[in-house]
Order: sequence, then structure tokens, then C-alpha cells
Amino acid sequence: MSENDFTTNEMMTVAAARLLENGTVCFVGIGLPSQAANLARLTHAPEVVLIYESGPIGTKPDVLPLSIGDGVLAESADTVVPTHEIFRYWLQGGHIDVGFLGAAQIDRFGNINTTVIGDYDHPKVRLPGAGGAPEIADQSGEVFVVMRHGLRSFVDKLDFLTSGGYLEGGDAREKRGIAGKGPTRVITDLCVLEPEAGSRELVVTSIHPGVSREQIAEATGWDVRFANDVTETAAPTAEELRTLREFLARTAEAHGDTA
Amino acid sequence: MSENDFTTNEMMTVAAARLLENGTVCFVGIGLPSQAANLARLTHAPEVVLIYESGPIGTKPDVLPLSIGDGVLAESADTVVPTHEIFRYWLQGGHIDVGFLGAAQIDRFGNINTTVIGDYDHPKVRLPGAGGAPEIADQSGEVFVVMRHGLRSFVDKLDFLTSGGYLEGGDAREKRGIAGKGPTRVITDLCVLEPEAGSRELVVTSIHPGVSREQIAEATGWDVRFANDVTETAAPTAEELRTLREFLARTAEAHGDTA
Amino acid sequence: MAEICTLKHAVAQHLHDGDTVALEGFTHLIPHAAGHEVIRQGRKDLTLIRMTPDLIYDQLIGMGCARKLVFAWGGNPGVGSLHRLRDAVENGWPHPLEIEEHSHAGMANAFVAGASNLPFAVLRGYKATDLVKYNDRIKSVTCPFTGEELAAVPALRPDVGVIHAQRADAKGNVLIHGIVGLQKEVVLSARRSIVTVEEVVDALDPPANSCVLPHWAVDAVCAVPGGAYPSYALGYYERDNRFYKAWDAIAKDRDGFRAWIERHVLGTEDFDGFRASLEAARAEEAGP
Amino acid sequence: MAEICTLKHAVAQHLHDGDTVALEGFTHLIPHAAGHEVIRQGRKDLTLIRMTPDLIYDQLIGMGCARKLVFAWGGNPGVGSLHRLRDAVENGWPHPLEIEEHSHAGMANAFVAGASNLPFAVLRGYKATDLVKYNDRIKSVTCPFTGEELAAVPALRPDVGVIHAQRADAKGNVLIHGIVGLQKEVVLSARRSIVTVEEVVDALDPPANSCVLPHWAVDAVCAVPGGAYPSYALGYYERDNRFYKAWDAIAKDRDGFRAWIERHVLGTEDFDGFRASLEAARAEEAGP
Repeated sequence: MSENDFTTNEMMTVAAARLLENGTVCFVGIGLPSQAANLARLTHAPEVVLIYESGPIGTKPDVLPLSIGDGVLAESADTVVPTHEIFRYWLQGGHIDVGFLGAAQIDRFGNINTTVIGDYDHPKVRLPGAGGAPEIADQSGEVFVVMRHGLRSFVDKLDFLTSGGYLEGGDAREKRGIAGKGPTRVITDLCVLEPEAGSRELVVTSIHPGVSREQIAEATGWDVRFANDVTETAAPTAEELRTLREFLARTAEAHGDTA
Repeated sequence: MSENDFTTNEMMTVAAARLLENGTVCFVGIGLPSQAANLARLTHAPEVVLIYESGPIGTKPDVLPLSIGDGVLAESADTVVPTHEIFRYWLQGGHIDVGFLGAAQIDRFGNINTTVIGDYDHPKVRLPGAGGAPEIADQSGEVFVVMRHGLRSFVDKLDFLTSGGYLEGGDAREKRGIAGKGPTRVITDLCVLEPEAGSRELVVTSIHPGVSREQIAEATGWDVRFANDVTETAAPTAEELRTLREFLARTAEAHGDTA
Repeated sequence: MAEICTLKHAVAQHLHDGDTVALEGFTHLIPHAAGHEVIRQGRKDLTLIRMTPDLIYDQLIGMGCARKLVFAWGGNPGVGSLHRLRDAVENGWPHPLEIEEHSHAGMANAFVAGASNLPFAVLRGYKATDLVKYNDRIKSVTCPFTGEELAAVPALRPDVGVIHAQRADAKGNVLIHGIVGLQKEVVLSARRSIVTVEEVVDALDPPANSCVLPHWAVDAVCAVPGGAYPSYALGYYERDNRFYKAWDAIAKDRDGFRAWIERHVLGTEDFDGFRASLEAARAEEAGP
Repeated sequence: MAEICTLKHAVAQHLHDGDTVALEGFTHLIPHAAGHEVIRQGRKDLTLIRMTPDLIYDQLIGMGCARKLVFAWGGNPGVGSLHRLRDAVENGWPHPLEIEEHSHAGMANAFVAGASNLPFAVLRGYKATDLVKYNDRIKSVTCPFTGEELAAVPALRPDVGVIHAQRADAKGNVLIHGIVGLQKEVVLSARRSIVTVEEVVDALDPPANSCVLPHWAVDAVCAVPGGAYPSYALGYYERDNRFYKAWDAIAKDRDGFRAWIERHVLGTEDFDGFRASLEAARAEEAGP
């Protein structure tokens, strides 16, 4: 692949990474969020503070951790605290600027499901579960969600509400007395969505290069709307792509994947 | 002073030290308790585990700490934990066998006052206060109190109840749902007192050498009673005296006292 | 008072059918060897507690050791599902598994409350989640000062707490370092505790303020070098990410899983035997 | 985000008349230098919080900086009374001092609750003590699972938390070791925080799991070598037990105390000046 071609996954990761500012204190979920947060650290935000729920604070892994507790996270951290302290002093204590989450399902109000597909007591698919997400979604200053676009993931109705976004929309979240601002950005492999003022419904605000509105509409389980001033996401720079690919290559090698 | 002479204070410290068994986990108050607990460690109970509320666990100071947080306590400890952990995991958690306390006032039921002499709002003498004592007295497996005998300290009625012993006596303590056994021994410069079965009133069970019943009665603010089988406390051995005096000499030197 | 003994003895002594057991480890220091010994000794009707059940819980559940699972996140990190856990929950194989589901914050606070000998924990949490619809052990308390309503969860007080750690000394004092997770709280919240360690040394000489469990707060200490494998022990060996990925195929179907357990766990005497058996299998696959 | 600045600037910036202030330190790392700067800048109507108020609180109270004291044990450890504290409580000199009295367990839990952003703490405590008769901020809560009644105290959330620590790096990350007390909780429970340190180094390189405060969780970091004196900083200098004993005579009478403060604290620019002034006085006493 030539340096200027890029995959939709690369576009997603790059677009997510750009949202993290230098110095931001970020509570990082495993998988895509971890990939994006570390890309930010390796590019425009060297001072971003990455916190993983297992205990590392200010960690700087040279390869992507497969789990949220890999040794590389402890060895490269400013400090490592007990897991309960992460949730009590740092998250509940109000020190997290951005909670960076993934999800299996999301609805138009940014509510997410990582628990089950189908009925809870007789699930079609039993997913891993909540983990730290419910409190990360509630207590982080704001939340970024990064996940692939598709009819199975962008649904009209969640099978299970694991972690709250804007709930029924409008000021439902504030009414529930939830501290954080909620999901201010949803980054997918097709576009970026943001909550519309007032209704708090997620609307498309930026479309990745080469993606059509039809593609997005077909991949969304509700009648998705577009902001008046939709922009086109800037394509990944050569620098962003090189950094991401080198990082993933180092990771694959470390995890013993075949290239 | 010849090796076989000893002061009443030395007798008190030695008698208190003897009560600590090897391997006992002991929460140590500052002052006389600390002196007695360390004498036990330096004589018959080398494996006694000493915990100070500032955070050191399993500490082995070579000189007596002036405060409960001297550096020697941290440097000679098996581990040092945050102060809140001492109270939450170790004391409240139920790991303390013996709480070793001093007091300004004690009554016939082993209730103690370290808060005020006189009225709380207009005190004659404002004492330091509770510190860790109320919870040490409640939550330790049992409590030893070491203090000098006298009419100002052994009172008919406390000016202030800082830490509970047997409260109004009988099963009042159990009725209050307090976990620990309470003050099973009170060691003074004249004798040892223990709660009488049933009434839980402190009665004299052992009299130090050369002390008369009259002396004890005159130094006690209530009509003190004597057990049927009162014994005479064994005099300090040469080994006990030598160890105590060397320990106190090292301490005086370290604290810059004139010999 | 810590007894320094074999893992076989420790499990026989302290971990019984029907017990509530927490084998904890937050990616780091997961007590895989202890889990295998539980399978070898054929324990049944266990209530298993863990914030992040992974491969060893998949194995215990697949072998029918568990009646109930208390957890917050059950998956193979970075890989996908735990197929034995899913088969138990989705299809009741080998038998139905009751689940009690929490968030990490809820369970972390519940272990702290258990270690603190409190009956419940208070947290800001569970504010907007369906978990509360399916878990009646998530309640609320009102602050007596501000009137605020907060979430309350019952303290976790397992019958047996099992962890792996780096080192113990001859008395049984235990040192844990790196990602300490809730290892200390699991031991202190449990009625009985088993700690497997990489090695028993003469003196721990822990750095100031490191995570140490005094010997008198632990029941059994067992030297099991490599006992966290395929998890890791910081300073000793790294996580075998290849094995975590390989587990997906092994656990996918019931017969393959059974065969694997019978050959490598039930077919071996102890964890050294298990590691040797794995090596032999790898050599075979590699071929001559 | 930590500003690395002078103590004079930090106190002027963050600590105001009427504030609720916790200058903590459990024998170790007591922020004496910061306390002196509060006296020099003439702060008034402070509510002072501390588990174990000692000499520096005796000085602040004797100089009339405090309106109220929240505490558990107020004495000169191993020596006796705090005469200025007693004079304020017993005789209302220099003016009456309101007191809110707790146990150590109550205050330690209240700081933890504050650091955890909870409105109250739950503990087993205050079961048989008259403290509850004189402190209406000790209440109770009922466990929603067992029905047990437990003690509840409001979280401590000072306006300003002030501690001393061993080291900070150039960014303002702070390392505390030895008896860490509640230093971390004081900073995390406070709205604003000032940390004085023995030295600012290029890199902290803390041992695994040591007590570290990230620079973004602290407001001001000030290099004040010896800033805990006569308390101590493990690894730097020992507690000056002689001074603690000498304080008894200094604080005993009002005029002697005033004279001492005027000469050594108000009469000096900063903590170095204070130390030099003390040395000069000692030389005089020693005579030619």
C-alpha cells in the first residue's frame, strides 16, 4: 500500500487520535481506544496522560498492550496504583478529562451496550460485560467512543444499556445527576458523530474521505441525520500513517503475530 | 542502683511487657505502652508484631520512639502502609490481637479518659484527646492498659468517656455490639488489675513486691476490691532490668537527654 | 499464620466444594497454577468471584467446577470471547451457570469494604445502567449529611482468596509489585487465603511502601515458579500473548477443550507437569 | 497543573483568610515552613484540620490565625501539652477557638472519602465514646444489606491541602516515602494544594508502587530544603527531638511565645532565615 493510501480503520484511528489534546488526562479502554490514545501520544500529544484501569498512570507503552494490564504499561508508567484507587481517587475523584471507550452497540443518544445481544437471561451472544465502562461513561469529563460503523453496532434500540450516554436524549442525563458531559464524539470508520444541541441525538459532523452519505445511512440502524455544516475529515498525514503502522508492526512482532 | 533494686516504674513496664506473648500482633500506643511492648520484643517475645498507627507494621526500633511516627519505626518495619490503611484494613479488619493503651483517667470498669479534666466546654485541663484510642479499645482482640496508680488517674467517675471498657459493667459492652474483649489487664506501678467475672469490675489480681493493699486502696478513687487469690508479681529479673535500662539509655542518648 | 506448603496440600486444606472463591489477578499475577489444582482435585459448586474472569475461569467453568460467577468483565483480552463461559451462559453446558454482574468500580469497592470488615461499600456508580435491573445486590444509601443518594454494594468476603505474587520470605511474608490490582484486598477480605509465589527467598527487603502481606495475614504460601503462566509476573517472565490467542481455538468446541484439559491438566501431576506437557504438544505440532 | 514557585507566592496565591486548611503530616513530613509562611502573611479566621496538631498548629493558634480546629489528638508527642492550644481552649487566648473533635479512624476515613469524592465515610467506630455527645457531625448509616448500623462522618474537603514531601521532578510530580500518613489523601481531597519538597530533581525514578502525586493533581510545588524541620524527612534529616522538648518551655507563657515568634518567624524573610535565626539564638545561649 502506497504511503498515501490508507484503510478505513487507519482513518478511524487517526481521526480518534486527533481529538486528544496534549496534556489531556485520558482513561483508556482496551482495543481501538488504546490504539488511538497511543497514536496521539506518539504524534501531536506527547504529554497526554494515559491511565489504564489496572493501575498504571502516565504510561508510555512502546507497543500496544493486548490487555489492560500488560507489563509494558507498568514499566513505562509514572506510577502504578492499586486498581481500586484508579476507580476511587482518580476516576470518581474527578481527575479524568476524557474517557475513551469502545462498544458493541450504540444508539442515537450515545448509550452503549457491551453486555449481551438478545435477551439477558437467554442471550444470543454473551459479550464480555461492563468492566469499567459504566463509571467511566458517567464520571469522565467527556467521553469519546470509537467503533466500527454497521447495522449490528449502530442500532435503533440497544439490547442492554451497559453505560449511559444521553439516555432518552435532551437533558435526561443531567436530570439523572450524572457528573460528566457524556459522549461528545463518536468516531467510526466512516465518519464522526456529535450530539446535536438540544436533542442530544448523534448527528454526522464529519465524513471521512471517499465515504458517501448513503454508505453512512445504510450502515446506521436509525434514520441518521447530518449536521448542516458537515465537513470532510482530513486524510491521515504521511507522518500519522507511518507512526501508526510502525507502532502496529512493533506490536504484532511483540505479540508474535504473523506479519 | 544495684542490679536487683528496681523502681516502681520499672516494675510496671516489666509486668506489662510479660503479658505480650511471642507472635502476638500488638497495636502500640505511644509512651508507656511503647516502652513495655518493645521490652517484650527485646526479651521473651522476639516475634511480637508491633504496629503503630502512623503506618509501620512489624517494626523493631533500637531506641524508643518519642513519637508514633519516628523514622526509626519506618526504617525497621516489615512494611509501612498509609495511616488510613492501619485503621481500615488492620484494626477494623480484625487483625490486632492486643491493643496496648495508656490513659489519664480510668474507672472501675476500665473505661478511659484522655480528653479533658473538668467540663468539656470549660475544661480545667485540656488533654490531647482521643487519637486512635476509641477504635483501638473497641476493635482489638483485647486491650491492656498501662498507667501509673493515683487518685487523679484511678477515679470513681470519669470527666469524659474517651474510649470504652466495660461501660456500666456486666454485659453492657457486648450489648453495645462492640467487637473486642475489652481491657483484660490494667498494669500500674503498684499492681495488676483484671475484670472480675460477671460484674466486670476491675479487681486487683497481682501486687508488686513491697507494695501493700493499703497503698493500692489509698491510690484508687473507688473502693477497690482484691481477688480471692491475689498473687505477688514476680520481681523483674536481672535480664529484664538490664535490657530495659540499656534500651532507655540508648533512647535518652538518641533524644539528647542528659543522663 | 502462613504455612509454607505444596499447592496440592493448600488446596486440599483450604478450598472445599461449595466455597465462594476469588482467584484474582488483573491481567498480572493470575493464579493459573492454583486454578489447575482446583480442577485436578475436582472441586464442585464453587461460587467464583473475579473482576476480570479470563482463561483460568473459562477452564474452571468448562470443567463444571462453578455454580455461580460474580464478575464485571469476562473475556479474552484483545482476543475475544471466553467460549466455555459463553457456552455455560448461552447453553447451560456443562451445566447452567448463575451470574451476578457488576462494574469494575462496584467490585473494586466491594473488595475494599471486605478487607475493611465493612458490610457494604458506597460509591458514585450504577447511575445509568441496566445492570441494576438484573442484580438485586446493587442498592442505594442516602448520605446522612447531604441527603445525596449513592450506590451501595455488599462487601465481598470470599471463603477463600487465591493470588499469585512474586516472592515470599522464609516466614511467609509476601511481596507483590508492578500492577498490584486488588491482590492485597482479596487476601484481606477472605476468610482463608492461598498465595502462590515465584520463589521463596531468605529476606524480602521490600522497597519503602511496597505492597507486602505479613505472614500472619496469610494461610498458605506455595512456591510455584511460573505459576501465573500464561499470565505474567513482572520481573520474572512476560505474558504469553500467543497462548491467549491460541486459547480461542482450543476452547471453541467442547471436545477439543475436554481433550486439552484431560491431556495437559488432569493428565499431569502439577504445574511443572502441565508446562512440560504443553512443550511436548508444541514440539509435536512443530513436527520433526 | 503544578506551578513550581516560591512558598511565599504559593501561600499568597492559594491560601486565603477564612479558608479551611489541612497542613498534614503524621509526625513525618510536617509542613512547618508552610505554616510559618501562613503566619508571616497574617492569615486569619482559618479552620485548621489535622489528625495530630502539633507545634506548627500551636504556633498558628497562638498567633490567632485559627477560628476553628478539627482534630483527633493535639499534643507534643512524648513531651506533653500544646500550651498555646490549651490556652486558646481553656482561656480563649488570643481569642476563643471552636473545636470539632474526632478519632483518628474517623478523620482518616473522612480524608479517604474526600479524596474519593464521596460526601461521607462509613466506619465501625465511635461506639462507646462521649465524642458523639459533643460532635454532631458524627452520625450513623444503616447497611442496606445486613441492617447493621455503622458510624458515618462527613468527608473532609479542605479548601487548601498543604504537605511536605521528599522530592519533585521538573514537571512537579511529587514522591513521598517512608511514613506516608495521609499526605496523598490530603492533596486529593483538597480544592487547592501546596506541596513543599526537600529538592526538585530532574527525574523522580520512583520505586514500583511508591506514593507519587502526578503534577496535574497538584497546584503549587515549592522547593524548601529542611521545610519539615523540626519534624523530619526520611532520607534527608532526622526529627529534632530536642526542639520538640524545648518547645514546651517556649510555648508555656504568652510573652515568651510571642517573643519567639516575633524574633524567629515574623523577624525573618523565609525558612532559611528562620533556621539561621534559631542557630544564632543557640550560639548566644551557648555563650562565648
